[in-house]
Amino acid sequence: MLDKNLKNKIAMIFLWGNGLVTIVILALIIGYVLVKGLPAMSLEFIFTSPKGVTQSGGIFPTIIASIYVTGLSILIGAPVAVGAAIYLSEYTKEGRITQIIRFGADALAGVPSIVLGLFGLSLFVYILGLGWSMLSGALTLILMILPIIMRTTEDALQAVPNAWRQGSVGLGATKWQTIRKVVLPAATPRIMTGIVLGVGRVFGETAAVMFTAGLAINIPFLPNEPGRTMTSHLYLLATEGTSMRTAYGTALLLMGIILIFNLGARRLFGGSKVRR
Amino acid sequence: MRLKEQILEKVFLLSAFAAVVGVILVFIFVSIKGIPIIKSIGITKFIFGLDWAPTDKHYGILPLIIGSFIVTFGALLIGAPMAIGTAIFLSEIAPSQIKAIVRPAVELLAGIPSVIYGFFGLIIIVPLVRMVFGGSGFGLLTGWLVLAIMILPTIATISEDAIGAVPRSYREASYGMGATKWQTIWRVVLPACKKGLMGATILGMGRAIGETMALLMVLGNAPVVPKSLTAPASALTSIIALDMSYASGDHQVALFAMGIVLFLISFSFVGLIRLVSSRG
Amino acid sequence: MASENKFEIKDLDFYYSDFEALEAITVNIRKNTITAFIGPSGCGKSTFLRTLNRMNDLIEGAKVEGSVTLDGTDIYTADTDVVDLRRRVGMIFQQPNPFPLSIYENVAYGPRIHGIKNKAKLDEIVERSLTNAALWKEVKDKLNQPGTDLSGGQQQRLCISRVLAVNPEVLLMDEPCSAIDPTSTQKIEDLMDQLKENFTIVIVTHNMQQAARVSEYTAFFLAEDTNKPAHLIEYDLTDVIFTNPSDKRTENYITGRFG
Amino acid sequence: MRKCSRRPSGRPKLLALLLLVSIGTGCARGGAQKTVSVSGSTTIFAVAQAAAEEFNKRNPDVKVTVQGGGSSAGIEAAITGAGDIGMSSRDLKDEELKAGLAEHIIAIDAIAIIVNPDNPIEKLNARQVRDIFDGKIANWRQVGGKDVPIVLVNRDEASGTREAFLKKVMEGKKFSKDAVIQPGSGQVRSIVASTPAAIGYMSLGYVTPEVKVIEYDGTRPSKESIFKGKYKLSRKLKLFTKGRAKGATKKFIDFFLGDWVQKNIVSVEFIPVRG
Repeated sequence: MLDKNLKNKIAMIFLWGNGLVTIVILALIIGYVLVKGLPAMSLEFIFTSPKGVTQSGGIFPTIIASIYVTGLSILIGAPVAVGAAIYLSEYTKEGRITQIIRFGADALAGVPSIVLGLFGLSLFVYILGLGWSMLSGALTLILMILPIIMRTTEDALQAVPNAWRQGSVGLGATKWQTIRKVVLPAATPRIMTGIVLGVGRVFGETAAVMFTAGLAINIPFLPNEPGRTMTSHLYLLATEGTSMRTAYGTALLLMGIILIFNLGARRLFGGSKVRR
Repeated sequence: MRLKEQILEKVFLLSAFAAVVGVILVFIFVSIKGIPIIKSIGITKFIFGLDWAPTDKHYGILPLIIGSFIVTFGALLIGAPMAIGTAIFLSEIAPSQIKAIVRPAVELLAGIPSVIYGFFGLIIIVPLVRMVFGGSGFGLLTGWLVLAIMILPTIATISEDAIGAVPRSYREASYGMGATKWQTIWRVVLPACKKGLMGATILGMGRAIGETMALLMVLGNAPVVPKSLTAPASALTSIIALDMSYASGDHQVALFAMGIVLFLISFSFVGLIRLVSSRG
Repeated sequence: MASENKFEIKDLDFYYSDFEALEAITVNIRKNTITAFIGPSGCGKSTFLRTLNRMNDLIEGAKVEGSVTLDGTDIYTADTDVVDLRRRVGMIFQQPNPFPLSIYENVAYGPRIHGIKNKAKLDEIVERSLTNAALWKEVKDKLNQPGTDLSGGQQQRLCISRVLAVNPEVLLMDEPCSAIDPTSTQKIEDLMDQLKENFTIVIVTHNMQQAARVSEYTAFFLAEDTNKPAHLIEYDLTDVIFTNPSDKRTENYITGRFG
Repeated sequence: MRKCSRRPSGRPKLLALLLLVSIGTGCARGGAQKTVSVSGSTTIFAVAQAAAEEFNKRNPDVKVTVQGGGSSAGIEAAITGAGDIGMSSRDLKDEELKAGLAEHIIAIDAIAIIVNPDNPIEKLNARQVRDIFDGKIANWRQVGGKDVPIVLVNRDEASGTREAFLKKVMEGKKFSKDAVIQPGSGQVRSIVASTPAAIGYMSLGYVTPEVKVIEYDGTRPSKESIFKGKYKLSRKLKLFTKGRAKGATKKFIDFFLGDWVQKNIVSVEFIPVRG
């Protein structure tokens, strides 16, 4: 009996240790970026452009570029993804077609972002001649958010009780009326959660936007203009090493924005799980 | 009215196929640029060539393929047990106050962009490895550590879901017979969610093999099969990112062809997950 | 009927965090008998059952006051070996819960965790336990098939043999028949009758006929309100409870006025 | 854009978006040139970015954007027309010569060979440097230093600095493949600064006191030794345009070569060609 309890004790010590090590590593990442990044943080850092030869100063254009590509990709991608989820959950039964669609979504979610970047470079930048631009970047990123939002939206729709649908149809409502008036309103908070998670994901993407949105420090206005996102800026600063202070500041701001997105997603719909 | 309904249904059907169309488009347009490799270099020389030297027009990617897999499996070997351990800790052992803080923290960390993990690796892990093992600090070991940390939250959250899905009654039955906590975890809980844990691990593997920025920043980018743990190495992804900005001609074709290779690898991982999660 | 007491419970209070679920329970459970706990839903009878092998320890915030002794030894002391306690006091749950393992491995699970590795010995224990649970004949040719493929009633008997395999002294049964069909229920009731020769059995049941059929002693629990703690209203020989209860509330419950 | 048409609701927003996109792509090509896209050498990048900043301030009707990417990328962009100006820290290769690019020399730069400040080595001759970078010499002891393996730090192939180094130092020999490859000068510097056994090279403009510049073939790089042609590892930094520069592009190049930029920006990092 003793060795069984001893074994248990050892295992528990290991698992506690494991848990603590994980916590420490993860706290270290956040803590380090926070401590190193805070001194760089100021209104000026956020609202002015990089200055001079060393690229010190603010990072305003990169923030705008990040928001621009992210916003544009969500604007185009989210409706498609939600439409896809509506089809899967409301219009069809499990079968061959849904299997193909689901496999397609899974496969798309699994494509490495650098390959998406190659694709965007090939199709949007070269073949369609959109050049390095916000539009090329956004169109590429759509492929990234599509499976994420599809998945969360489908979960959201399926969580709506069937009785509500039957109630609505029983009153003589058409399918679309039922979806629009009953299903979608009930599922909206969770759909929004999925969209916000998608936002967080593309906001932090680097490889797919570097070759499609360009690297120019520019405040983009029209979708055909290039721009350097915060992620690309951080990468270049870190490798060029011109201004580490700015690099730390960019890392902190980037992490902060994404954490806010993800926390926001949790607030929008309390217990929902972060899905990938 | 009926017409509108029908049109809407078609619209949704089309949307539903967007992802499928997307995958096909990605494959087609990466292939268009990459397929010429067969003519210009030859598929065997490309896949099994040992020399990657674009200046000398040598485009053999075997060292990069090997690099990608060594980096991935090393990271998995370190990261997956820790992640599953963390998941067990969170779902079976941690007191609820600790759980309430750590669980969301782990989930949030799964959302942190890879360029930040790369940055963290560059300023913390690289100097650390340099201090302890000598050399430049850039290399295989550093890549393992950074990737392991990066995939940890992903594998941990999904594993925790899987462990949490094991019915409470299994645990009660086991405790009810006088099993210790560890016996219950090891003999009942883990076997019951084996499939979920495997799925999580493969997902982490997919994430690791597709990872670009973090590797680019810490791997050292030498296009050779690494000779030691601290020697610099390269992965398919990091070389694509490093060279794409300036490559032209055959070099560019080779990079797109590497994209096809990566696409096929990730595609087979997705198939593998399907296989694992559908089997009996 | 002057058999000795297996359990002696004195002034037991039970709390889920701040909520008091049981109050002032004092009762003895006699050795080698079947005792039934009856009462309406949510009256704390399952909670009480689980204090007897400290299954409630698994719930965060659970707290026990008062004393519970098994063979005269307090089971709520700091140095109680909870793991060993649960081996001695086995438990059958409402839903049959075989592990997703083969029939053989389900039964062998207990002996294995208690350190038995010898294959011949395990075979012997598995056969004996399945025989004692009246299941051997039905499954002896498919021991390697998953336990979850059996019918509900067979699954429950598999769970019983799984518990028997670790040589318990007491069997706690938490509504063991509520999720299975009448024929299987019949089999399990017959089985209980045989088992009481060697075991002390406590059964929680909703089904008063079942309590009347199988038990020798019956305890009736009741909470006045869902927010109030439950009390032990009456405890006596089953015959007495069902024919001549001394408390008006027991009579009301037995005759179906509430619950 | 094909996906937009399936958008189930919010049609006005969609129309606005389409409109915006078509305006955007419409005025990109053709019409009066209002944007100048500069890309290429990371060596020139910082200087060009600073010059563009000042230029944009003075000429609000023109927008100059500057991207890195490496010399080859810049030349490629200038040839294909993906960019207006290509920055390069190397000469054109044979196949690039045919494309009809016009060359504008904006500064002279030296490549400094750097080691860790704790390294006792003060000078290396051309042959030693070559043997170190092709892997023949793998230990500092072989050139009179401590008995430690050399940690080679090299740039990526996009780098014009690497190209120039290859041409001027390696003389047909290949770089060792075991070197750590870094995509930027900053990382080269930070590795050399923190690794006692490291050696690397970078534009003199990027050198800071964290690293030690050594004598190459008997000469230490300085403005004087470079200007007099005594230091051999120097090169010209150039801008390329497709054909002769016109319009806003010409205006920017003239500005770059003008006194103000040369004195206030170029001279911080490099040797100006004027003044």
